[in-house]
Amino acid sequence: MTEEEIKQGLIDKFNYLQDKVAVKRARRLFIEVSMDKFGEVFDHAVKQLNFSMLTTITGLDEGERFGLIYHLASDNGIMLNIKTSIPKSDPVLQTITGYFPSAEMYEREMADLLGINVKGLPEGNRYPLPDDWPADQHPLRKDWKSDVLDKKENQ
Amino acid sequence: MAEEKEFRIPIGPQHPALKEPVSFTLALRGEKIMGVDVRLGYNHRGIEKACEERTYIQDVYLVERICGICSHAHSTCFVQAVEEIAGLEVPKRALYIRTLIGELERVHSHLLWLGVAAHEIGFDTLLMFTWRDREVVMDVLALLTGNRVNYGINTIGGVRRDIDKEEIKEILKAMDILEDRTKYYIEVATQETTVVQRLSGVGILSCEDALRLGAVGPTARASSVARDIRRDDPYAAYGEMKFDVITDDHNDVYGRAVVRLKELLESFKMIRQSMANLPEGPIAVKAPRKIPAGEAVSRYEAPRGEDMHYVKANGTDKPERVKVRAPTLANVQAVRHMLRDRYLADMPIVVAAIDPCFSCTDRLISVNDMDKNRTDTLEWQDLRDYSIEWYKKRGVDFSKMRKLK
Amino acid sequence: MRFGKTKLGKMAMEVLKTFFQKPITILYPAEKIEMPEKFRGKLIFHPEKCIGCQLCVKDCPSNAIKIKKLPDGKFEAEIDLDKCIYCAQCVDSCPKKALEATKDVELAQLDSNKLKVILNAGPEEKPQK
Amino acid sequence: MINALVAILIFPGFLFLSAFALFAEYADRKIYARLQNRVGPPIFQPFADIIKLIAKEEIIPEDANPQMFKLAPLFALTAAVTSIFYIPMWMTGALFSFTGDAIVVLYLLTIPTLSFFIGGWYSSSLFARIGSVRAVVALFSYEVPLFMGVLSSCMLADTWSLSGVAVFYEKHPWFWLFNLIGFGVALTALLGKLEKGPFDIPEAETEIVAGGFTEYSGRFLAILRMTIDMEMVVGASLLAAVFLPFGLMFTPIIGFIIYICKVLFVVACISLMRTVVARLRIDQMIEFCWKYLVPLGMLQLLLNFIIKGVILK
Repeated sequence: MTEEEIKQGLIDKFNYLQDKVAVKRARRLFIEVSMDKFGEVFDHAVKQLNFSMLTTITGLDEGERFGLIYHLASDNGIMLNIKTSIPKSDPVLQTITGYFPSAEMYEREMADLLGINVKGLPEGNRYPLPDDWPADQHPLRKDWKSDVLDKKENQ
Repeated sequence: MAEEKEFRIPIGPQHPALKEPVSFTLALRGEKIMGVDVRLGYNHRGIEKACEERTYIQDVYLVERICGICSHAHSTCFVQAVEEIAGLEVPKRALYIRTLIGELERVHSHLLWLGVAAHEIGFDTLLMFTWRDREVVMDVLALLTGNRVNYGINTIGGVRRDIDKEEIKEILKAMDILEDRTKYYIEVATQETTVVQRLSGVGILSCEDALRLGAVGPTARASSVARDIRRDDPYAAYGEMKFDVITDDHNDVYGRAVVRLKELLESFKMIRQSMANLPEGPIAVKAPRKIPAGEAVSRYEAPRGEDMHYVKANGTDKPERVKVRAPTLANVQAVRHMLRDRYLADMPIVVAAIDPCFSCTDRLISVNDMDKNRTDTLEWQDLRDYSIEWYKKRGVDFSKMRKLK
Repeated sequence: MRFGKTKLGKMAMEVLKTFFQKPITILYPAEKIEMPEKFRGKLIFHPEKCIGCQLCVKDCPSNAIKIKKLPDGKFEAEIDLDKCIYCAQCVDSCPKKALEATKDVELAQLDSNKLKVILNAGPEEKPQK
Repeated sequence: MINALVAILIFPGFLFLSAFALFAEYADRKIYARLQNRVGPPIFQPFADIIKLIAKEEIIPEDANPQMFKLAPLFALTAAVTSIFYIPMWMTGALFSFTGDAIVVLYLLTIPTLSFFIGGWYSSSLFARIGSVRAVVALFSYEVPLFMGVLSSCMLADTWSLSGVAVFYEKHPWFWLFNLIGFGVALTALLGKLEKGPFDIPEAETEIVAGGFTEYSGRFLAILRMTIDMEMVVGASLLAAVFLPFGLMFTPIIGFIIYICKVLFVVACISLMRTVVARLRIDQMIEFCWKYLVPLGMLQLLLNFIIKGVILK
């Protein structure tokens, strides 16, 4: 299954992906898809195209929306990066621990650092910020500056 | 059987078994571990946020200090992503030198792991021997790159130091010494009764669990998951290297030890190959200060597993976003599974078997005063003043020592 | 002694052989170890070569170096050994090779002020013409 | 009365024993280091450690039981010191001896382990509690082989008094060669008692910090360290007296030097054994002791029965 075949397969199955699939270089596939269609594309990629390993989930702060990239890897080294975005006003996301239990840590990291609230995340310790970190501070947001905390402390 | 009260014992964040802070809370019944709950994040230093405020050249050194033992892994991974975005054509000789330093770092990291694992099972003699022989590879690295740990050999567009004839002779001499020492350690690890007894049957991770929990690197390869980024997604000069991926079907800590030791032999083979056909030519190409907009994902087979960097550039000289996924984060999930219904005595060796690599944290202790019966936290400075006062009362005055910053 | 496939005390011979060899550890403060030639230790500064372009200040990952212009036209480098991570990026970035890394790695100080080192053509160093 | 007091407090008693204990610890650590290609500590290192510990502030945990916490180390120390008087060191007769003092010495050697348990249990820290329970669990595995080894040699000499054993071997000089299996069994079991080598499970620093001694600091830790060193000297001289009973008939001076060499030989064996093997788990230790040491001990007993019946009749 070379990159071209995968690309062609995806386009045939989901026609709304017409010009959204790009092969950047050998073994790298980038897909842009909207949040509502993300579920079925992700399911197809994991189940049929056997991308059996989730490397990680990257969260981006893009002005008034949150960008999310799911990095999936298959056994022969091909990497499929599915890019979606959710509005910053209500940053809600479905968990994928059903497919990959290890996604729990990556989703918890996004919840802490970007303030995305992930539905269906199993109960557990906070990662990576300490417990006494103020709940409304999300360090990876562009508008967050590190001295915000110092000002809050010496009020 | 009456419901025995479970005995919750905290291991960490400061504990002799853990070289770096992570906190496991084990629910024990007698000596059997019933449940494990992991608390990470003690070493979170906001590297990803810091990368966004520095230029690409400064980021190379910042990313290199994510982890002490696999510093070259992180810096090569980052530099490859930036070169891909900028479309730089890295000279072949630089790729060979990067592969050489990468394999030397794998040798140094695996020998270090063997010593730490031996210490965890109380076999300090093997620790002393392995760390004595590790000095050979550390000296070679210091000779080549100018530093024993954070080599700083990478720069955007190539490498910063070249290798000349005598250094190649030094490397090959070191490889012969290390090869027969490694062969001896394989014998010890596979034949010494107490070592075999302490390692086999411990920390079981079956093949399906390894795939389901997303284990990477030697931990996965010891459960016969044949995944190795150097072969599947070759980078640097691994495309032209002939080596085979070591897998083992013991699914336990013994298998991981055997996989890591045999990987050492593969590394020696690769280092000799890279030295044999080291191409001539420049070692770096001029890199622009401002990287054009774009994004790239780069993967690297670090000694502990697959290390991934995602870099997004926005045309300025500072990256828009750098995402780092260290191999240990993937293996921590597997530790919880492996520790269930094992003995407490196995906890250190199971945790050490995934070769965790977190990093250091700041110093703060909480002391509750008996008489004033309130808990106050002592910052490093107050701890220092308290100890000076305590010794002054006993006639030894340290206060003349100037206060450190 | 053999226990099934494994041997108890496999390292006995090696350990006894080591007993009669010279120990490999040295008593550090008394005996010293020489760092290899190209080791990146403390920096030295050649003020006469410096043209004050501040490239090293821009590229320093932990902004540990400051270049100040002296009234007599020369330049003076102030390096904070506490912040410096000895990556020698400044040595590479400097177009005029005014900075150089030495092998000196024993830089511990009791007093933190001694860590701020001012390198210039001081009176004792005659500025070579 | 006076020379009994001098004997107890000064010469073969507390002062000599503590000096010899510190020297034995130095010898153990130096051999251990040289076997691992390291330089090893200077000769005054153990003495410096003890002085440093005595100078340090001792912290008693808040909800620990102060009396038990303070008394446990003292019990252990006194038991270790009193047991040296019944062991014949360089003359065939020990300082005090009565029939059955072999049993008394063996029980005196058990008291330190029990007081470590009490100290660990009453220091109310999780690690100390687990460490002390492990110390007692290990007690059941190495105690029987140790008793078997020592008593099989006494049984050959047909007397329960250690001095009697020394007298018997003086009359039959080459008989101690029959006890070599017993010597091996007792030496391995002694490793368990001293919590060294493969059996240092109760204070396995990578699992439970320092086991029973986790909460101890300052003077109490100094006493505990001294007790373990003295236990090593007492155990080694017990094995020397029972298994290597030669060199007792010469003048006291040469006898004394031979005694010191015998004890240092046993300490060297202990160091070699603890260098070469990794630490076992508690279940593996019990399994090893009951599957291999006890049968060997029985074999030794059987051998002695045959010798006693056939040759000595």
